Amino acid sequence: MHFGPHLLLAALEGLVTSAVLALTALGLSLVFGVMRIVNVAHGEFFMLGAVLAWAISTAISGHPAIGFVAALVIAPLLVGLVAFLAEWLVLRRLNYNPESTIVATIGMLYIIQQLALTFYGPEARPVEPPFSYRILLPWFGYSGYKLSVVAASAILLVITWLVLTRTRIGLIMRATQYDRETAQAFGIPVERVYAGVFAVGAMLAAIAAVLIVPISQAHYLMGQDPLLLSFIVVIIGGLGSLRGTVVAAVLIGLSDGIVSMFFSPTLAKIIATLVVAMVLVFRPQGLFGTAPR
Amino acid sequence: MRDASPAKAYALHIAVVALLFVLNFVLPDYHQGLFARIMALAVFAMGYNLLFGYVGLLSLGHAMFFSAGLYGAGLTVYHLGWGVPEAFVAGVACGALLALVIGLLALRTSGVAFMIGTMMFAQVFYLLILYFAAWTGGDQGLVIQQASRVVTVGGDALDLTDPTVRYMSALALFAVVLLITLALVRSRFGRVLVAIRENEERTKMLGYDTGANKLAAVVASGAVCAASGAAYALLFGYVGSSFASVQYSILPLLWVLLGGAATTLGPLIGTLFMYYVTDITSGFTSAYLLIVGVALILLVLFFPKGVLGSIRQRWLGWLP
Amino acid sequence: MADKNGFFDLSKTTLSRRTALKGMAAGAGLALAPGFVRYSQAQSSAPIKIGFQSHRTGIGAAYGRWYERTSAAAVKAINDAGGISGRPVELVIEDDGTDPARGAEVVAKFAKQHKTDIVFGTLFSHVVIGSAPAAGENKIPYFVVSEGHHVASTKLNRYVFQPGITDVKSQIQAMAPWIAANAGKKVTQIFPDFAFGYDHRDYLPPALKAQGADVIAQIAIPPTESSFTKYFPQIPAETEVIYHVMVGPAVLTFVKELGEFYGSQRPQLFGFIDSLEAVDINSPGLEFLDGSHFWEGSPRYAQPDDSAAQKAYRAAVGIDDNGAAVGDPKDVSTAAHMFGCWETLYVVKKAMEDAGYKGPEDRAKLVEATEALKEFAEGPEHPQGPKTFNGKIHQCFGIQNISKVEGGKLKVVHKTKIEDGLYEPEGDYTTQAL
Amino acid sequence: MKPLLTTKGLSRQFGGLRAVDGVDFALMPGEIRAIIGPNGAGKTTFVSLLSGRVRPSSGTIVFDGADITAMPAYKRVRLGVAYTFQITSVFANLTAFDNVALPVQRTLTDGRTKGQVRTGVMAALERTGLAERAGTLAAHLSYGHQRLLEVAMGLALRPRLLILDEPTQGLADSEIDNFITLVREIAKDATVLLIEHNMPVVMQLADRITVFNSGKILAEGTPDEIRADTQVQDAYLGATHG
Repeated sequence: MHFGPHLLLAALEGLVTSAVLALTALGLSLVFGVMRIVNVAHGEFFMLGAVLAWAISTAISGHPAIGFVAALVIAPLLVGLVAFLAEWLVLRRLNYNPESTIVATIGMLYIIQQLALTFYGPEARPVEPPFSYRILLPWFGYSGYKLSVVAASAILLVITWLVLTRTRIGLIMRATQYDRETAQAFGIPVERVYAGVFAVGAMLAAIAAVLIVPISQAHYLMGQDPLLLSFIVVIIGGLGSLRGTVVAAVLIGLSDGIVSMFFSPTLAKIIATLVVAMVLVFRPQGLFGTAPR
Repeated sequence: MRDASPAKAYALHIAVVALLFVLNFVLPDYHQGLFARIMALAVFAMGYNLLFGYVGLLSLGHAMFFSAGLYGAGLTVYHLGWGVPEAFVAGVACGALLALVIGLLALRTSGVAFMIGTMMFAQVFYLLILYFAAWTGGDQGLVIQQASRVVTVGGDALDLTDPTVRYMSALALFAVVLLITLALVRSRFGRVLVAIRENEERTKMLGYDTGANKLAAVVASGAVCAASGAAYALLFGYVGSSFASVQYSILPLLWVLLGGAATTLGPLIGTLFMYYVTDITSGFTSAYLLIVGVALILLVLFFPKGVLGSIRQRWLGWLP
Repeated sequence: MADKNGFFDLSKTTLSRRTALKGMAAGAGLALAPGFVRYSQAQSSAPIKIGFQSHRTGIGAAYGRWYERTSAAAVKAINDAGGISGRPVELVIEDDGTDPARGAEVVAKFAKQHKTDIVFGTLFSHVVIGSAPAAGENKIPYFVVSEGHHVASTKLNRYVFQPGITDVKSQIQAMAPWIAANAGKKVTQIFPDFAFGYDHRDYLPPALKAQGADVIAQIAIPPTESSFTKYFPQIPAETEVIYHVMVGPAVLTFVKELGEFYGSQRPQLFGFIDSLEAVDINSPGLEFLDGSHFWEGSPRYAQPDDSAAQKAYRAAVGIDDNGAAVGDPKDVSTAAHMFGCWETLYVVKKAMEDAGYKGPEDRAKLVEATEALKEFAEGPEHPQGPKTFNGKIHQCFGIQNISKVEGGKLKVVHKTKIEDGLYEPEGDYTTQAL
Repeated sequence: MKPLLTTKGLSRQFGGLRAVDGVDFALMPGEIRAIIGPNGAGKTTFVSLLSGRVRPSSGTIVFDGADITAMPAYKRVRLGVAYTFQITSVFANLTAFDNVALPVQRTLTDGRTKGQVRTGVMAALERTGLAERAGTLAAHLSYGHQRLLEVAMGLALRPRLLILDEPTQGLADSEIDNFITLVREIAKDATVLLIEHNMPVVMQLADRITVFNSGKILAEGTPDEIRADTQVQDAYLGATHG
């Protein structure tokens, strides 16, 4: 294939990766930014979203779009509920101690993974896309659904941004993120904010997962890669910066696709990872963080 | 408090080593073998604890130091036909060298960025193992044949695959690292490391080059973890990329947090605990991960500082 | 499963090491404990215990579940027919987590705690290779159903056998003539960038060369990959056949994306069914595979010419004509590999009876008896087909099936001969000490 | 006599704010110098520049004849520039003994025996009156004792220049008297530079006073001269006394 079309394809693929990654990472970034805890179980909320999407869409007969839309609504709500309960029952009692929460969320990771294996099984199962339109370009065909994922993700990101910047809830969250004690002094129910943020963070991951299952299947071990990539995105983008998270997701998604044009696949992975690591090392505050004094 | 009871602390550690020695003769066969593994891996946890517990640097990339030792020892035996002692030294040297390079880069960052940075370097290391599969055996790994795992000491051939020899070798490494750790944390260097964990800025203003101290800690930690990896390769005869995966970076963190960060014996207790919870529960249910998960959460709820950390806080303040 | 957890049950310890403690207080206390004396060798009616190393969790769990079902069916069939040398067979199952380190621990647990007679099972090659040293050190025969070339490469040790499934090197060699003759001469390979893929990378080009065809490109996909479209432009335009072999949960994505990329204007496709084991061939997005060909060890779908043995085997294991669990059409089996568990257990039976196996002290005899085996005739014990066995490299060789996807089913269109897959042995395990 | 420390055109900007603006400053060996000035005058930034915690935007710092402008903080400490923090920053989870042992072991260059560290630590603790509390965790000390521990740590570095940033903040009157005695004693073998808000303390202790305002030196002189300076009265003293 010629260079131009090849680049186009790599860019399209990169965009799809970026779109899903941005949503997942945004969830992690919220939890990370507001609650100051590292949620190792974040990838499992992603997985849970995908698995529930399969369960819901197969339970509903009729046109695949009906099942898919139902999954898109119900799966994130259920995942949010699970996260809310986990926060309520465990994290709160740990007083959000950074080290304890790491162990606790590793525990959650095991529990969620095992429950998925027991009740869902070890197979990879596909979810039918709501529509399957193949866009025929002069050089290759491309999935129309993939492009719609990019659009859906963009819309969701804009909505999140509006909620964070233009609403009272967003203000409360930002205030809590800025200074927990002061927020408390101003009568903000910090505990409820934390529970809400943890649930919303998990829901964002679940939404991303529902969007991606028609492309890649639901599998009980699918949570690990999104977790690692989300961590990277959050740190590279700069903690608590929505703009940074999105830009970092696009950067990582695109670099993964485009570097793969020039090197053998595994070497491309090595180079892409190393490049991002070096960005991190030489700009530790992230792309959009401000340098400390 | 530091100087209140050094004798007590040393006595306790020597007693632990003596107990482990006696266990070799008492434990049922299978558990003798399992303990050998646990001791070898507890060294990994101790190396991790050195950096995480005492300096407060949370790395998510220590699998690379462990596997640097694993491959450093394994590949020199496999490809170059080196003897066990040389291979062990090669493994430790690989780990120390890698730790020096990674330390120089990753220590430019701190906090979560350090965590993610080390994780990414470890991922690169993991992919490199796969990329050079022609030498490393890739994900399948390589088997170090029994015949190459024999040490000749003063005319006697010690076969590392013999259960008692293996147990004692693991114990020897464990004991040496344990006592070195104990001496280290009680030393001036150890005091500086703790000071860096508590307040790096303040430590600088006492005239310490905290960067150099942290680098030294990373190298020491990397070397100890590599020693564990090298021992694992030579004692158990298998070298594979799964040891370089992110799972093996999380495990030592888990072991240390369970046993008690910044306690000398915590890593052993944490490793022991995780191994036995997995081993026992997997015997009667296939859903043992669930039980492991619940156990972790209960433990962290009721022993937030890990087993030994909580014991030290509540009852035995003198524990090192 | 009497001794699942015998940590404190001292009856399971051997005396050998404890003699070192003679006179020591600890030892004296223990020696007085009841049941301390080592069990005398198993009675003639005591069950033969087979340690089954299973992928219950981890990446191999989909295979593990079916390996367990097949093995349980085989054990039931063996016991119903009188067991091995008149003794019942009992499976002791431990999860290896599809992890080589845990795999080695499990082998040791079988040998030392469960005191099983042999160890058996497992598919993923890194687990086999990671466990092999433990089997050798414990001198316990280790029968694997992994299809990797590692056993036959003679890089493991004398206690490891693969008598129930043909290794990949042989499979590839047997496939090559058909590919060159029927699919095309210019082949592009897509395979995972890890060891399972390397067997294909290394053995296909020479095998095709011998048939006058060429591998014109090799695309190795990193194991961490979950999306593949970006690699497809590397497929040369003149490609006539895409030879694909992928494993892991992302394979469905791979096939679907290949479909989106090419549409109906695609080259011929030849794949190893490993990509789609446990996956319904009628899953949305896989329509694209219609008309393409797959290697199958044992056919997933019932074929019109199935032997009575094949039919009985399918019924015993509980798979329907579509290769799914009876009563649950969504629970698709790993038919192309799991037959190996059934056949391996019958090989163990044969070898144990040949060796006059009584208990663990006869393990060396069992190894030699297994090495002495030459042929397995097609029949209820070997429903997949006849096999020859090379005792020097501990590997069996059988026939392979090439199936075409037609109307949402896999139809066998070609069966290879055993000779197609034979190659020069690379070593000889029998020269190693026991 | 040559000055122990001089700065030339020392400046530091934060964003658009010139926290320290072209300061020329000289400190003679053995003196006790107080820096005073209203809040936000740049006092803490100035001493942070001297100690190396903050990098200057421009200008130079010379200590004992050597240019230390680009020298990292820990090396300045080794040269003898010790800094005690404005906000108490002892190691809360370490004992008082360990807190002081850190600077003591740093300064020991020979005869590295356990006994020497112990002797050095106890000497510093005796001087600050904390000897009895050697085994107490710093977090469990009263605030006043934590301030003293801070001073003890500074002392244990055997500094040639000891910078004290608001050392009497939060101390009771009785403790302040002891503190004044302590500083006089320290000044016998070290130069002392202190930022201080408590005017009686400044007037009692300081040989000379430097007054900062808006990042610049407004005036400098003996306590009497400063008291008489009308500019200072307008900018600063007037506000407090008036």
